Amino acid sequence: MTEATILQIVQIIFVLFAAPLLSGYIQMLRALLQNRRPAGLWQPYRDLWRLFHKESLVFTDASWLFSFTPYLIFAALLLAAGIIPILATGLPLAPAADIIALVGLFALARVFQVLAAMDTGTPFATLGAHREMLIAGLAEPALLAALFTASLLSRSTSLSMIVIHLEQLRFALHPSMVFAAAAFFMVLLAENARIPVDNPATHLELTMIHEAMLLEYSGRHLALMEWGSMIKLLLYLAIGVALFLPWGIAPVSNVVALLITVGILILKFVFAGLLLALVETLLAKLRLFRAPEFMATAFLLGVIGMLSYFMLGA
Amino acid sequence: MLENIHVALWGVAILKFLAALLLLLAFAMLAQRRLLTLINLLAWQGAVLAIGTGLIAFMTNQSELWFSAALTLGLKALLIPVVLRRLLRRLKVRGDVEAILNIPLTLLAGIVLVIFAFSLSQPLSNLSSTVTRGMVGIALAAVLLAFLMMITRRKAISQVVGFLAMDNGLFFTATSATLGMPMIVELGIALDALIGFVILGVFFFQMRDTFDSMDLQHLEKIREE
Amino acid sequence: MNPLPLNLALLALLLWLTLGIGGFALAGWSRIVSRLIFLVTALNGLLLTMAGFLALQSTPDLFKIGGPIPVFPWSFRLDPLSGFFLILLGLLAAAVSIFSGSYFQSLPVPALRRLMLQYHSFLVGMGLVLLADNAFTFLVAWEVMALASYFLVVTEHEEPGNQRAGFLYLLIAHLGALAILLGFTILAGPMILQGGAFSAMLHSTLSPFWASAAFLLTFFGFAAKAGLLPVHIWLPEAHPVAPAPVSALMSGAMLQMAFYGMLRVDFLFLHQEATWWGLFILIIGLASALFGVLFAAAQTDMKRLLAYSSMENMGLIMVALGLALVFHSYGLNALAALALMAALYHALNHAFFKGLLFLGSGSVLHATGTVSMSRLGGLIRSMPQTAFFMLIGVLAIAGLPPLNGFVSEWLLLQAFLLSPALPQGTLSAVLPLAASGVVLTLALSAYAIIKFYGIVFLGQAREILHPHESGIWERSAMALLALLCVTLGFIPGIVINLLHPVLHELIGQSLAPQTGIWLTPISAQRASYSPLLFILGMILALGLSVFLVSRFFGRPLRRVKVWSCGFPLHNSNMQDSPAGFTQPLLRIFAPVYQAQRAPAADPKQWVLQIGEPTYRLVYRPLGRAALWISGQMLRLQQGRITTYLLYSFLTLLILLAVWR
Amino acid sequence: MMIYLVLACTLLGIPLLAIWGSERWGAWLFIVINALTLLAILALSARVLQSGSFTAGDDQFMVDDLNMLLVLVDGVVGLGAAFYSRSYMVHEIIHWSLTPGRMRLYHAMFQTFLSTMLLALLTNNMGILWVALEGATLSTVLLVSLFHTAEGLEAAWKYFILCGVGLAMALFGTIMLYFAAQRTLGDGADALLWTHLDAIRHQLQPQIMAIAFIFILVGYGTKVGLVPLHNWLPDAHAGGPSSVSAVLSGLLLNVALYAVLRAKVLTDGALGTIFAGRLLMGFGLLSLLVASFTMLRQRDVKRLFAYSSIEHMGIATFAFGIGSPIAIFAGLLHMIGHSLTKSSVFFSVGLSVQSVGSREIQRIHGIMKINPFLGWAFMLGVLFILGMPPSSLFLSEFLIIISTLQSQPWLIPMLLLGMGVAFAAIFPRLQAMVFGSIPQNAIRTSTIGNIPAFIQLTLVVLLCVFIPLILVQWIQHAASLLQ
Repeated sequence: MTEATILQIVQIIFVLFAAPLLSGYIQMLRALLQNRRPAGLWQPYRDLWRLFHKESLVFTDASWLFSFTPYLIFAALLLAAGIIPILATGLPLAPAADIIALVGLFALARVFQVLAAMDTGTPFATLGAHREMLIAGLAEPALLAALFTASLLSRSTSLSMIVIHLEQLRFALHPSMVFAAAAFFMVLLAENARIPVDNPATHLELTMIHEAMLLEYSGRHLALMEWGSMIKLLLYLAIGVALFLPWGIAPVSNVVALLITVGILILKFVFAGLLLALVETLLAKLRLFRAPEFMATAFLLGVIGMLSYFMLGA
Repeated sequence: MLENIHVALWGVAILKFLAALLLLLAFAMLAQRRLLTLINLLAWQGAVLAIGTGLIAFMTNQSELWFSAALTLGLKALLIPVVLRRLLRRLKVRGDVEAILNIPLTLLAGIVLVIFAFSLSQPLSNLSSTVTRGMVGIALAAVLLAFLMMITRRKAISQVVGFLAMDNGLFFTATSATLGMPMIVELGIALDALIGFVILGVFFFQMRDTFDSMDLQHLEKIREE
Repeated sequence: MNPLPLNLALLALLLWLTLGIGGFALAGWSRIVSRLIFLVTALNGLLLTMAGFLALQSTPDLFKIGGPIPVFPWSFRLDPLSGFFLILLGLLAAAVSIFSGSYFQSLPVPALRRLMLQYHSFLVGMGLVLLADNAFTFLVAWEVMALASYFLVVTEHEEPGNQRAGFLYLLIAHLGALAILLGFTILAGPMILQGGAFSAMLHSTLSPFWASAAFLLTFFGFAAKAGLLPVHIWLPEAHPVAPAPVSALMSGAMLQMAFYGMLRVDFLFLHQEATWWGLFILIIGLASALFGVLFAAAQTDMKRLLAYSSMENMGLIMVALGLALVFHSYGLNALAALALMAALYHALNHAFFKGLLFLGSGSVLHATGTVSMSRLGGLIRSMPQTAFFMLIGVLAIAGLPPLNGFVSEWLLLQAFLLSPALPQGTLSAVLPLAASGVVLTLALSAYAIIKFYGIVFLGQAREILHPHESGIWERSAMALLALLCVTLGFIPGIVINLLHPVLHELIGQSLAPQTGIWLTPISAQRASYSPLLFILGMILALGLSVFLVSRFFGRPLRRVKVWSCGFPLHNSNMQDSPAGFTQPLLRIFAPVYQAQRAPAADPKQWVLQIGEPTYRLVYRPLGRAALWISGQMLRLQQGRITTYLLYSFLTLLILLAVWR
Repeated sequence: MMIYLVLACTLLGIPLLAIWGSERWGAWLFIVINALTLLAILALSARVLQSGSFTAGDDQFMVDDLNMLLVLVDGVVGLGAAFYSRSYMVHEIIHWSLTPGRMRLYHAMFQTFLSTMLLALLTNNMGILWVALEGATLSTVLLVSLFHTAEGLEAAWKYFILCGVGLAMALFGTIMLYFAAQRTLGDGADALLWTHLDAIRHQLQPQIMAIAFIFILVGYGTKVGLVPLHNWLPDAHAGGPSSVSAVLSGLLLNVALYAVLRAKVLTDGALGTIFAGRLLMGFGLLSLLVASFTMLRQRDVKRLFAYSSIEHMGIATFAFGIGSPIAIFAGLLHMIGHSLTKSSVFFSVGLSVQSVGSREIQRIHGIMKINPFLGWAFMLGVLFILGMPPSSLFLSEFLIIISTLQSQPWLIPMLLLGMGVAFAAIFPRLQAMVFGSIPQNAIRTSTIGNIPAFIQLTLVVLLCVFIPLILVQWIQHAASLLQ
């Protein structure tokens, strides 16, 4: 039990500090692919550090929501980091929430971000807010459709259980899971404000969604937000990995197994990051009103996944 | 119910003749254009009715029928027609009655009605063993003809005449078909007829005050649209 | 047989009636009296709740008193099912009455008089609906409920709009009542002549045709009250015009009366269901939910928005109910229990958070004098506590963990994920799609409700209205409801254990008893959720991050003017208008909305008009047809006396001819 | 004995009113007379309750549960109308500048009408029944044209001619009845006594009885206002004073229907088929549908409620047509409830029209504000007419629907369509009239005039919430008379 608890804490801390590295890695890959000179793997750490030391400004009549939100988002993502089986399944926090609750958790974070944005009452923030709600609103069904496929397959909605079950029948190819994976990946792009749905790097008002909501933030608040989004990206990748490349996630056990797991995990992340970077380089940003079509495609894929589960029994 | 047949033989013959006469008069009224003649015909109907009632009174020697015969004569044959003529003069109503349906068609419809009435009353008259077989049919025919006349006339007075003619038909049914209704009932009927007639008179004057005319189209204002 | 709960409930209702009459009599004297009366009313609501709780444990008891005709008794009964809804009614009524005490104190005396009477008879009507044990009593109570609420809806009867709303409302309610009456008549058979005792309808063995007829009739009748497509039109009309506490009661409690009726009829009376009933309800429910949420997102009037969202929530409840019926019809009672639990739980949740939101909008109306979102904004600064309670309601209705809305959503989705157990292949394949439809609804409802909160409470004020924080009574009422939302969110296991008797009564089986902090409806492997652990982790992480950040980087905050990309001029009109916030949806779902632009009074402006498609598709044609027929009828009465004579002449001849 | 007392009270009133009707206390005299009549009626009904039905005046008069019930209603509504007419006419006299003569006429004719109603109900002789109904027509004709307006005159004329012709048909039917009975009962007065006819109803000639019934139905049906014989009804209601409209709807239609029912009993006995029932159902349904659809476009408030009377008479007729015990019970209850409620509605309508000065529905609004008592009387009355609980019309319609669903379920859609349309037609108009702002130059009418309405509505509520057992058995027994 204590071992499990330790493992739990280890996992959270791992996520916490690996997240900037991951996004640094992806930024580096994108730079290389677009043959620019990369800023280096550690750039995100430097950014966060600098932001934390800046003083953070709050607009005059900001409500408590505004300065409370960054912490809440951060906390929500930490909790999520504890729930998702990244290093190991069957962690003590795992049964606290299944995939549905997990999606709910992300939704909670998003809702607060939107509320905070609307609190500022600036045109860009509110614009970003309703765009974000729209994208999320369309993404959620797709996401759950993808996740449902997995949970139908493994007769459970608890991530650990899914992972364990999927791991047992490793290398048995599931057509349904292929579709689900595709759907999930598209949702991942949307939810983490990546091209083609959104562009984290831009500050061009007309196109931005996620960034628009952060405009009023500065200093440590901004740092928390940014860090949060890095963690979110990592978590999504972790979920994807857990669902679609489950093998190698050990049940709570000795340290050796753990190290192996970490090794495998890092390999998976490297691969996933590469994929992400490639996609982001090859695709172009969509117009906002194309995004629904994008989401619809994702939803469709998820649904086909479910149907094929029922039709092919796998 | 009718024990002394030898009286009945000719009595019934006359009764039937009177019935036919009634029907004929009804037809005549249907065909008639001029109001005054119409009223005369009404008076004749009243007379026929009175005679019929008297005849039955004589045949079945129900004493109170005599009374009702006298009542009929006084009311239907004399009083009402006279008053109506007076009204006509007092109210200066134009003599002619413009019918909605032209006369030949009306008569045709009337004939159809008579046939219908007979066919309707056929089983009844077979049922009844009394002298009155067939009377019901004629009475019904008279009533229906009067009804038809009310439908086809445009002047208020002619409608009243039709109404009274219908009353005659009913009265004939009451007396000759059933050989006399209970006295109180007949009294009541007569009373109502009288009051009704009085009220009509009142009406006519009101009408003349309001529209100074007896035409019905003044009385066709209230409608849904 | 335990007579206590029923007597308690009847006592409470009697007390309410007397309070109403007392209020009618005393309203003139002073505000205090009415205030006091409302407080007693609230306490009485708690009494009713207690009766409900007792009823959950005890075996039901019967109570008859002589009715209009000796064979037509007024008969009452209190079983767990009624008990559950009594709890709902009691708690909501308590909170709303606390609120009303101060909300109505500015009313002129005559209006207050009438209101006291109508308000209380509305409560009594709802209570009687739950206690009624024969068709006759039920229908009388049903109509009383409708009438009382009608009078409440038209309280401000000067505006013609309100009259229209009232008419639509009462008309549909009346038609619904007729349909219910027919349904009961079919169900009870000859027993209807004894007033149609519910005991006579139990497990009625009807031929499939008549069973389906009864089902459809009763469903239509109750749907008319529940505001499902397409008989929902009264709902968005009536809710906004009623005073806020009344809307809270209507939306929170009265709509659930329809749900109660469906449960009683579909599970207890119509014993052997056909599968398509469940599917039928499910489809209607899903359609209503999507329709409701789409139009909720498009509204610019706070209460209209909430009304449409009520429609959406009823739709979700119907989805759960339909799913339960489907499972039940295949004998999968365990799964039916799960779906039904979701429905019941959501009914409870909706009562509380929707009540909370309506009360809140009432406070906003009092503070600012308007509920039109395009004039509001930034209220969180002037009425922070109201804003806080509203936030809880908003998070709850958006179905976010760890609040109560999420629990029912979670249960519902779990139920959907069990559909592979169905023997019928295509059915089990299609149902998960419905699940994703539900998810879409929830996501969009989050969209709508965020708009609601963000536009009204956040951002800059769009007009200068000098709002003020709402009164202590109003706030405490909202606090109570918020507390209920939180509680239902945190300890679902306990609540579910409480509700077992209801499920037992309905389908003879219930979920496995929940243990400790865990919510595991089927099995721990299958799915588990622990709000307490969840919130604990949340608080821990939150505290940690706050502590560390402020410990190491805790420089004081600096207040500055809002930046907004450095635009020089920045005023409140530059933020999203309520219509603007919905613009993406309007664009995506344009065919559904059929929105039209119309020039506004200000030539520089446009107003966006969003009509009810059901008017265009259903009601206008119906109305035109009826008017056409009546036009034909009017021709009968065309004024010529000779024609009239002809009518009777022909009638006579035809009758004679036909008889021959 | 009691019967004579009742008839004496009401008949003696006529000359008194004809003499003193125009005095200031004439109205009070009117009230007192009807109060006495009601007392006599109560005594009579008490007698009937303990000793059952009996006849008097060598069988010329008869009381049984059925007509006693209606007599009782007549008494109540009559008194109500008398009381109402006092405060109502005060305004009308000024508005129409009615001469004393006209007032005498008004009171005398009103009283005549009321007494003919009682006579029609209490007599045992189908002939006298006819005479009384004819008398009722004649007396009300003058009431309808009381104001000497062109409209009133036309209405009265139509009323007179149509009902006159109708009653002529009824007379023919009555004669046929006599003709049929003659052969078993022999000549003379006995052959028209209902009790005797009822005793031998199985031996009456079927063919003749059928014709007789058709004529009686068409005849009295005209007075009941069955479509398509109804055309006089809205005009007459609109033309006359509201006090008269109230009794026309409340009493005359009931009594006419009563006559039809008496004939139906005999016909059923003679034919032993559902011939009569079929006819009643058909006419009832037709009236219900036509009337409710007509209301949908009605602009005149009095015509609106006149049509609603047609509709309700249609419902009741339909119920009697069904003929199952529960349906007949419901039909009777519906008749009673309707005459109590509808008369009170006409009371309110009259006062509303006075206070606004127009019969056009668009012009009438804000009654609730002009005079809350009037507003609530109006509101409740109409809601009760629409069959909202706790009105006895709810109960009766409830029973009618369920009995229909059990005997002929396929008529249910028609029935509901009619009721639904009627609701959709009346209710928005009610709202528009009761609610809203006060129109210009609206005057506040007397509050006392609303007392009868409230009393009658209370009775209606009692008839739904709690009918005393004794009354129930009474109605049930009355219904059994119509089997």
